[in-house]
Amino acid sequence: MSGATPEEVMTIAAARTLRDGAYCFVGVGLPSAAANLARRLHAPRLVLCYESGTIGSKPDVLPLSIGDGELAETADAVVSVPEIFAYWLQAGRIDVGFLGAAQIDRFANLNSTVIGSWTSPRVRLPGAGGAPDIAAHAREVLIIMRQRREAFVERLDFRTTAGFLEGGDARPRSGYAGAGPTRVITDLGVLEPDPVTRELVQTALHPGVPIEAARAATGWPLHVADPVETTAPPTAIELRVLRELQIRTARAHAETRLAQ
Amino acid sequence: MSGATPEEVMTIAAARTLRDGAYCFVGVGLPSAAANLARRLHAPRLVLCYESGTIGSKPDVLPLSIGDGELAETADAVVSVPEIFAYWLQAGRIDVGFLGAAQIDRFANLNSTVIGSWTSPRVRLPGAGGAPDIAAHAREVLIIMRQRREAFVERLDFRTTAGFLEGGDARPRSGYAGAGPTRVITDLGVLEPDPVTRELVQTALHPGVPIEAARAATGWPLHVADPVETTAPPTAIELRVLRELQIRTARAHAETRLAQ
Amino acid sequence: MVVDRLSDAIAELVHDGDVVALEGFTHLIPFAAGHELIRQGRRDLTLLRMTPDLIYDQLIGVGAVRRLVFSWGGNPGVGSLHRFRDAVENGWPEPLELIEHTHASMAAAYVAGASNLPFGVLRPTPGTFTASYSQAFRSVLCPFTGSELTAVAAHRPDVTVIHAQRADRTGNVQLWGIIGVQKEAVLAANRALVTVEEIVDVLTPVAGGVTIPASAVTAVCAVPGGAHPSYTQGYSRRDNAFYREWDAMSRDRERFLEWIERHVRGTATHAEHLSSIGAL
Amino acid sequence: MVVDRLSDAIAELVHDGDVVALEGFTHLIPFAAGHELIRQGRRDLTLLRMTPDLIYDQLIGVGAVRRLVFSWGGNPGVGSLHRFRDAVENGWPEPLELIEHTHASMAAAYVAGASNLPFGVLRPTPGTFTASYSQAFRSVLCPFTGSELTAVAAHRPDVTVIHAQRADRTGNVQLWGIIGVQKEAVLAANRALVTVEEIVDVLTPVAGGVTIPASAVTAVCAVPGGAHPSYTQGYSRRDNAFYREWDAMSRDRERFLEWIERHVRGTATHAEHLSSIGAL
Repeated sequence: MSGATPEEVMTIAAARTLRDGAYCFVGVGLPSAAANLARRLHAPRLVLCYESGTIGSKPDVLPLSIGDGELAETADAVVSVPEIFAYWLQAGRIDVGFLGAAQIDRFANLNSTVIGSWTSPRVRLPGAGGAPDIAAHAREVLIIMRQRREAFVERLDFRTTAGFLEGGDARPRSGYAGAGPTRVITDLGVLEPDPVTRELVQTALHPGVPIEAARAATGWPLHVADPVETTAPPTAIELRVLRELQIRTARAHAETRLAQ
Repeated sequence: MSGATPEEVMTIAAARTLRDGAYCFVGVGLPSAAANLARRLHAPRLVLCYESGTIGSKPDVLPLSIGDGELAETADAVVSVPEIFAYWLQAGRIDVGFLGAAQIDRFANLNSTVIGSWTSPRVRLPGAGGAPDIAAHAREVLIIMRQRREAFVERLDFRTTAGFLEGGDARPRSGYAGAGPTRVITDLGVLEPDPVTRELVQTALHPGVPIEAARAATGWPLHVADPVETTAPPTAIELRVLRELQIRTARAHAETRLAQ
Repeated sequence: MVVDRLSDAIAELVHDGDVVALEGFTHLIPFAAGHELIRQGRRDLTLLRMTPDLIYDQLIGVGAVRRLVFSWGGNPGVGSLHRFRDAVENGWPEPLELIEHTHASMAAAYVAGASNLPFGVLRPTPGTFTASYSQAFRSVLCPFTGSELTAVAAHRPDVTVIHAQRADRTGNVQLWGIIGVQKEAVLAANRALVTVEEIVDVLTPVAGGVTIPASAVTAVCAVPGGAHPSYTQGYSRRDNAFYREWDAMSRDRERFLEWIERHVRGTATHAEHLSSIGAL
Repeated sequence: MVVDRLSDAIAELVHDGDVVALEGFTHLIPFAAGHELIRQGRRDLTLLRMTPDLIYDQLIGVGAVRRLVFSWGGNPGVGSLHRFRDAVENGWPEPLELIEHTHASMAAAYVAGASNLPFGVLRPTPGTFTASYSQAFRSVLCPFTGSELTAVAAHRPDVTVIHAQRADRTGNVQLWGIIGVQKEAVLAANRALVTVEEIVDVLTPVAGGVTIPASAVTAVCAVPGGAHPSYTQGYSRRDNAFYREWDAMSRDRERFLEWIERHVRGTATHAEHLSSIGAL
């Protein structure tokens, strides 16, 4: 485990939260890396569903996009995009939705649309994608993001996706079926919603991360669990499997050709 | 042509009305026989669509049901039942809907639900099936029925399917997209809607059928075109192709085995 | 989950009073499962099906059905369902409540159920029975155009039962040929039972094949010939003779009941049933 | 109908001011057709797409697009679409009007269009942007349960353009692998153009294959490699390097315009284009 980067610790911590056999709806990037790592460790029967309509994908390397051919070729079933969203996600057949975002607030609401105002944006982000629907309909939602002051904000610039809305029972009162975010895994530790207020509480820190670092990386007055746990350090096996996966991935996607 | 039965004349007359290349939504029985005959005569590129989801079926024998395996095996595409109704029929992609029924009225409205009252029926019929949707959404509708006083009625016992409703412009005023029934082919001749009143007019009689027979077989005061045409008699080729089809069909479906 | 005995699966999954869809569109009709419902004496069922045919005729004839939700009930290519007619016309052996749909509205209702929506939307068919039949059809306005559409309440069966070609040992199901509305019927249901021709180690891809992932299937049970007299593409042909003979067999109440006693209640398994009617 | 030259098909089917969907989900993105739109100088387009990527970045960067209707715009696995961002953030070369969807609402809008319905229905996502954005989302009540759902206006593009594996000579189209929302996008459109890798005599069935019958397709055109740098399962691999290199190439306005001049406007056909970027 020695020499694990914060990113590796985050990915491994996220992978550990996925239980074997769950149906997991994953976006590309950090969620996909964590889910594919879990599948190689404790959760070989984790069912990976991608927005492109693949159910039960078993890629050998991490996909660059949610539509990589390997996701279809290794899937139990490939369905159309309307079907994956209506018959699978909206129907409540997804156990875990796995999301990232550009901004998160204390109630785990997410922004992936815009920094600045929508009408005159400072940074235009890609947009909602499937996030609002995943966060609404998955039985629970995991969020994986780097913990930074500009990302963990007092107030979202745009509410793309619902966490616990204004907190407390606002989410169930609004009629959401899914339980909402149960865990935010960052490169510094783990945040979980308070059972009553639904405000995110720093419940764990990764090995060697001081609580001051988490506070400094959070744009609201951060509640910290007492005692705050320390994440178990990555094991040698976890780290080896993750690095092998990343090396295999880099090699597979490396074919390079000058386009100019 | 000599020796053609009224049923054969009817089937051949119906087949003649189908233009080559049209998308034709066919029910089993008389419509299917006529459509498959047309495909073997002047309309080899007629695209047969069945409610079971087959598009472009090219059966060698007449199907016993709309779900016969040969319909799928010979189709250009097989889609789900929701899809054939939503993406094909409702979307307006069907040129000709081809229907039968137990009762028809002077405005070509159809009953295939019940004889007597719905709450205490004298004869319970199979029900709507796809007929209301076919009659609503196909660009035009052909009806094939034996002309009998108990079938061509003054007043339907139940209005399963819309023809021209109360006549005149009632149908387009109700918002129907398809043009509605353009022709009713019977074992006695052909009826077509008056361009203004939309009441069915006997516009043709099959060879040798006296107009009195048509009047006697119709439960309302029948309007007859003046002059009324005489259907061209079945040609030797038409009759031979139809009979070969029926012999092949009987042979294919004949495997018999005592179940009791 | 793979279950060894159909009788166990039916006992576990289908209860008196349930709303049950045994779907199939000429192809892949789950006759074996229907017979097991008769053997176990299920009662008071609400049955859904686009095209109720002989197995529903049998269930109605033994008095297992309180209500039928359907769009077309007949013996395809042969004629009437006599037990269905006897129940509707004469209340024998019990009155049968009917909810009438069209094929399009049945399909839309299953799609809505599979999508976890309370209703489906159709273009209207004004001036027909659908326009004044609020149990099944109601009006809904498009909030963008103001135009009037027809809403149909979603089907959410307690149990859907289908027959398919095969499944793997984890319960993924594969069917092909005419696929009908079976996937939607399974996904709309709270529980799903699938009888299959065989259970295999690996489901090799098939052209035109549909896979229903294991998580949507409560129980899978190998019942070879489980669709007889319907057919299973790639495994068996339709027993057209049986459909024709059923017409005579089912006209008479006594003869029908004798047939049920002898060939359904008098047999313990589907294999015995097939053997007793000479289909094995 | 099979058309020999893509340039003829684009000239005939796509007009200035049209609503156009060039769909594809990582797989099968119709780059060749998009380049031809640039060559022919189409303007004032409303573009629909769930996942606008590089070809939309290029169309936006040359000023061909007035409005974008979309749910996620990025360079998958790489980062931002710089021309898209420049248009939205700085109005260069022209302001770009946005209509934001979610993936689920885009899909439902295509399904509604393909079904000839004016709206699709979704379970609501209250408290998000969808709740107060009446251009794309409105409330609708279930006439059976009274519960509140979200309606989304149907997509009815003037033209949909997709790339597929192959077609037969009558214009039936076959695609497989990740099929995305392409069938719905084609069926929702008034006109449809399909570029294919090859035109064959007979479309042999393929596992996982979808056939779009000829009557739904206005024109089919053989354009081998027509999805490059996207891929065509069974024919070509994704050119991941191109996607990565696009990031640098598209950051700078001048460098972008030079690339377009040299490799798109400076080439007459897709084959020439592929050769000019060294992909042949």
